Amino acid sequence: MPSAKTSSESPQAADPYRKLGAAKLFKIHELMVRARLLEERLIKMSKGGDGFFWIGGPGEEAFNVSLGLQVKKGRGVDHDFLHLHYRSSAIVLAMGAQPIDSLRQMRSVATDPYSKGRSFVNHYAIAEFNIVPVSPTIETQYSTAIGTGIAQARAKTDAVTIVNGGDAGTAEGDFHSCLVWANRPVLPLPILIIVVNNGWGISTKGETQHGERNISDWAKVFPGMPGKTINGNDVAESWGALEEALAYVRKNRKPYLLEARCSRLYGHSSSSGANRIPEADSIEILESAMTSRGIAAPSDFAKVWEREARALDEAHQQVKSEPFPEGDSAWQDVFADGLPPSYPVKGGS
Amino acid sequence: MPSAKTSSESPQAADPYRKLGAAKLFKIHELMVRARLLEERLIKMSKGGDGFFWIGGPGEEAFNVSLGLQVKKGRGVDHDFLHLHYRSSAIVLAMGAQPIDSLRQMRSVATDPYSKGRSFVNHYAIAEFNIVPVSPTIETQYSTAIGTGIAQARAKTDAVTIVNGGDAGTAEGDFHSCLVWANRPVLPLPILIIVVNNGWGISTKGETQHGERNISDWAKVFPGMPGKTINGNDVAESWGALEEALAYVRKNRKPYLLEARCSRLYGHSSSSGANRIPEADSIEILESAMTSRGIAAPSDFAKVWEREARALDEAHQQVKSEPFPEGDSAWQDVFADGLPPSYPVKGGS
Amino acid sequence: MANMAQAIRMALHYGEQHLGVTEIFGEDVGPPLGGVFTATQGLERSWNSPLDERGIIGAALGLAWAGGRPVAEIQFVDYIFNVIDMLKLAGNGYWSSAGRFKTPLVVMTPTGSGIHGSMYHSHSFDSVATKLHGMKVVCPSTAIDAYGLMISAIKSDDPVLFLKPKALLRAKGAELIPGEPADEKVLHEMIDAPLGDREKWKPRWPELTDYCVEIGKARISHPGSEATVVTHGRMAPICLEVAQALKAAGKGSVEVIDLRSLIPYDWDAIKTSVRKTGRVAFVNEETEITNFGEHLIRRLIDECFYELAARPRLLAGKATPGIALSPSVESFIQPQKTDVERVIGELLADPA
Amino acid sequence: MANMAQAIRMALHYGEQHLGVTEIFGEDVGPPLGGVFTATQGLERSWNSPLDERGIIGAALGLAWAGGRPVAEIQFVDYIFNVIDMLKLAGNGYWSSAGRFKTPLVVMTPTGSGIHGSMYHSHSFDSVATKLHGMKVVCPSTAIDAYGLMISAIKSDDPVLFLKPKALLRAKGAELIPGEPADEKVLHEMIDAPLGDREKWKPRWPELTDYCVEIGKARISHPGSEATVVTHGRMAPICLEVAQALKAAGKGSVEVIDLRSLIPYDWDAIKTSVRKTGRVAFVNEETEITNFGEHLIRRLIDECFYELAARPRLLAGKATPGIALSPSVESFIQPQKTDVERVIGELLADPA
Ligand SMILES: Cc1ncc(C[n+]2csc(CCOP(=O)(O)OP(=O)(O)O)c2C)c(N)n1
Ligand SMILES: Cc1ncc(C[n+]2csc(CCOP(=O)(O)OP(=O)(O)O)c2C)c(N)n1
Ligand SMILES: [Mg+2]
Ligand SMILES: [Mg+2]
Repeated sequence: MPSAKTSSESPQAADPYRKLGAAKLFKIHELMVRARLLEERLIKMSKGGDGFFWIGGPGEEAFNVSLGLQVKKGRGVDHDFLHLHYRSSAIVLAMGAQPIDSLRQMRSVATDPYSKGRSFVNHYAIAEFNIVPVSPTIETQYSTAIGTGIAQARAKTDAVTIVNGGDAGTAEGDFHSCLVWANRPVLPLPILIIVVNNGWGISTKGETQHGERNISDWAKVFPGMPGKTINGNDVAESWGALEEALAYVRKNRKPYLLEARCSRLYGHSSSSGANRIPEADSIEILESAMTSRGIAAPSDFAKVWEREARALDEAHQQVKSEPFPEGDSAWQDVFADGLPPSYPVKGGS
Repeated sequence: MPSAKTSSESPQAADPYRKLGAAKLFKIHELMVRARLLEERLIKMSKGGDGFFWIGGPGEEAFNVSLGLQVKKGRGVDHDFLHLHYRSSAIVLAMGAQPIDSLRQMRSVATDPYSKGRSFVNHYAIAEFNIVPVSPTIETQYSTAIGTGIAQARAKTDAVTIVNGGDAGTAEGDFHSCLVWANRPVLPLPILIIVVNNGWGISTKGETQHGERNISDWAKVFPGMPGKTINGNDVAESWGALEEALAYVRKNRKPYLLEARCSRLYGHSSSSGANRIPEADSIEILESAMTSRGIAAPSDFAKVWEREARALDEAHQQVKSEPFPEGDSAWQDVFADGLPPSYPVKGGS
Repeated sequence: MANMAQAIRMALHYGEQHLGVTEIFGEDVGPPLGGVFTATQGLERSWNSPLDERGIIGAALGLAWAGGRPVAEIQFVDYIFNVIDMLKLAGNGYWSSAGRFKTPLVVMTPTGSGIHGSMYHSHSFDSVATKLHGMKVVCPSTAIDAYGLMISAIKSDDPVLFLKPKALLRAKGAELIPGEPADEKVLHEMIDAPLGDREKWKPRWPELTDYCVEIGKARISHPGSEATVVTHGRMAPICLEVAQALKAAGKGSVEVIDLRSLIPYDWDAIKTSVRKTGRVAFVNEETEITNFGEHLIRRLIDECFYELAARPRLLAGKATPGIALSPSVESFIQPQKTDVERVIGELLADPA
Repeated sequence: MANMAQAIRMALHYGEQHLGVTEIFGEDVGPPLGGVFTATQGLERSWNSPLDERGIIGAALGLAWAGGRPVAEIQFVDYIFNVIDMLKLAGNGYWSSAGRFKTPLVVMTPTGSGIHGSMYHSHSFDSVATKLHGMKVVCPSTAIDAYGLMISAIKSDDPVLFLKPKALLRAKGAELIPGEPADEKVLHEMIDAPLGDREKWKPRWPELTDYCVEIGKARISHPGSEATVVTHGRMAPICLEVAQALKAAGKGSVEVIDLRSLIPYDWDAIKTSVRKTGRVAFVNEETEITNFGEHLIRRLIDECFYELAARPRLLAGKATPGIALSPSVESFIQPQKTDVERVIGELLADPA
């Protein structure tokens, strides 16, 4: 009988870290380290003149890797669509993207597969993964998410749309549009609406501008819409919350609002110095959780950090040897059917 | 002692209509009739070629007159600011505007004080009453309300900002902006946020597009923010709700969200025919409430309808005798300090 | 003959039947109304959206990225100005993604003046539209061109902004649309929704065919040899009338070029005609400061300065803060037939 | 000398002290940052807004209607495109209200390229800005002009869009601002916030004076007799350098007109200079399709066609969907000094 069952469940088994299991924890750890080292390398490049502006996601690894690993990855409406922003590197790496491609975008070399040297680093566009073009315009991804959400609401599939962005951006009307459209009675949308709350918009403290107790409280407007706020610096909590939220959206074909509280470990961007800030570090938290449970020894982690650093060194060497784009590459990709012969191309007379 | 006091209160005194008192009810009735007859005249003019497009507020008289009479009327931050839309005629008449000026705007004669024949009817701009220019762009008034709200939050005054608009428009981001800014922890704003819910956006039923049970549920996002939904076709209920809401905002200098359910008695506009629609009629409701209580006899009402109709006939005759604007009046009011001598004015070569 | 609204409706029907259009949406686009100008009446895939332009364009972008060919409407171009940023995303998505993401969507919206629309139903949009680089922009002036351009727009893998001249949407065409019944009453019976209750109404569609007007190709609506008029939209039929009248009166041979597409525009057609006539006027109804016609004049100066027999002209709207409801003021602000007559007259009379 | 960011800051300080400016706001405009380019550091009335451009412009409109003189910032002009509708309301409010409501507000925003800003920190806005009829538009290229134009903008009863060239905000002026200490280190000590903790920091402001640059008046930054260059913003100092070099090398006498104001623009200054030189190039960094310089060329063709010794030129940006981060691609798309040299060279060499 149930009571027996419950009591038979050992405290160990109830522990969310043990539930995840050693293999998965090591996998997650490796990806978090990869993401962290990548961002730190990008910062170095930005400061060292090997590229320009940096913006990225150090601090969000626990939540973002947990998300990336649970995405139904692929192309087309039968796979999840992702509408991301500029702090999403760990999501994309967890899905299988290669760090070298981010180095390419940072150095804006011709081989940058995401933008041909046109966009800032961490502005992804990966058709094979349904990762739609990351736009620098804050919050517009919450409006474009409506469209892939509609396509998936029409299709017979369990695939969903996932949108993420920051806390300050929720002041924009696009966040409102996403909530209203996702809850349309005639066609609710299967969208996991994520807000990563790091407490800041550049230099502006969230609590000075936002009267909501939790950003997830916006779900209260819609009867039955789930809204939840979690600690996004904790792998187990993030994994569990994402598992629950994704399961809900896949099954019910309705929206779910998930707020993850995360650290912003190097400040806003290179414009604000990109120096390490004393905030909770999701990787330290994971490592101590694993060691304290005897799942791993410090030496295991050392190997990972070292291996990932070496791989990054090699990738960086490779990228330095790659050519920059030609000026007139600007004329590629203007129109899908090519540039019309009489299109003005001189920049004036 | 209180219990005695309560028990001494007769059911009569508890009746909200009696609380309002005969004099005020007659005043309200007269203004509602004036507003209704004005809108019906404007519709006639639109259909009769004595003007073009019509849009207005027949059906909203109970709520709008109750609002107009409770406005702290005047100019500057020590008086209420109103950010209205195109169904607000009864508010403006209750504040003391003259029907003839609406006929002028309908016929777009030079004497139209609100827009010099430039805008559609019911697009007011009355500086002496703090009625800021009514914009045809749905929902932008919820963003401009933020500004007068800030000015009044800074000032030592009990004056407030009042914004109103329709239900479908709440899907726009400006509604979101108003909610977020009005609840900024560093400077909450004294704004009465009104939404008149008539169940329609032109031809689109609200319940097909909006998952909120009540529009006033948007207040739930902000701890302690009052939100209320009322029957805006009923004078007593409207008056009481507005009294309570205005008192709250004046005293607490914080926002209040009030949703009024009202009829749309002639459809959306002249584009949809502007024919009478069988929905609850706020004037009939008031008249029967007054007669059933013996406050008035049908003959009292007849006199009002007749008097107001006659006044409108005279006003209309007057307006027909007034000139249309000259074409080059288009060059007035472009810049506050006049048109620069070399500004291009030829419309080309 | 079909009017422009009916022509667009038939093209959209063809699109949902044969070209994979699965979503046609916007404010009041679906039943019962079928669009404020009836351009989406009776379509299978048309639906009403929330009152939210940003959501509408966002939805179109997402649908295009998801492999669809959405057709979204902004109810009036006057209300498009809260979502220019997302139109720019539609235009630059292919470029910013290094050619990885195509954006096959159509945004259609009524443009221009001439319906006593006052300040917010009279706007033109050519200037901003032609700066959404990566976006194609079309603006028909006849029903048949509207039909052919809509089919091309749907087929295009690029985003296309389809500008519908408000004043011409109810204007009847002079040519039958392939498949259109000869008798317009028959067409009316078949595809126009009845007044009153439409619950049970279903349209009967004619057998339509795949007729395309190539995006980027102008149409010479009136051949001539002494002067060229380059125009589009509401001004196109007016320029045509004036050219016909001048010819009939033996007062001049004016070639009228109806651009039909603004981006890309048919530069070869313009250049060829101006080389022939040596005289040209550009006529559109947007305000005269930073006007698309001024771009064409500048380019003409670059490439044909020494071949011009007279200075090129622009006829456009006056740069007032808005267009007034009062007919006397609207006609003062916006170019009218008399203005076209004056400008062409001066152009023909200008001593070489 | 003060750089442009410091000059704007000093003008805003003068505004809050003497001109009734009570609200200076926008994203990261208040403490601790004081603006992404430090243009609002240390001001008494500056504050941080939510991340919401529509709320920012809405707030400015309401504040102006309530009798204030707000100065609102859009953090980068690249992010202004979700609120064009409300900028139009600012421009048309006086007209639509029959002259009953003035709109004395200033919207300032960094514009243009040249800071490796990639697709969304490199935008120009002249074309849309000059179509917000009723709105005045200024764009200084020097610190002293920025100071004087900001004071005029604050005093204006019309809405003023104040475009701050991103690439010039840290460029030092050549002239002292009235009241500015002669030693720029002293100024730095006085008004620049320290790095790190700024909790207790207070600026010490110099005694500033009421120095105005009239809106609508251009400045001849380099007199000349053989050709005219009309420019503004980021391109202005580049054109000046080229003119100085040509003069030094005895290769030509080029008059450079720095417009400073786009609406209203100083037509008399342009016309007078072109009548003198007979040759003119219009130089700006926005894309070449429907470009404000094309309006000026069109008007020049209207009024001075037969006085031109050579065809007028436009030098502008290429009409790509965006501006790329890669320096080689950005400099291909955006006009650079070598392009200015080429165009002026051709202009001077063009046989009359
Ligand atoms: C529409 C728009 N406005 C302003 C900006 C400039 N900007 C870039 S990031 C940022 C702050 C975003 O804060 P938040 O949404 O909390 O995300 P975070 O950076 O904290 O992850 C701002 C204002 C922008 N990119 N887009
Ligand atoms: C931004 C914008 N989009 C679209 C329109 C066209 N339009 C005018 S009224 C209206 C419906 C408004 O419905 P609601 O907000 O419920 O107000 P109601 O008319 O019902 O009072 C629409 C779509 C507009 N005026 N402005
Ligand atoms: Mg944040
Ligand atoms: Mg409604």
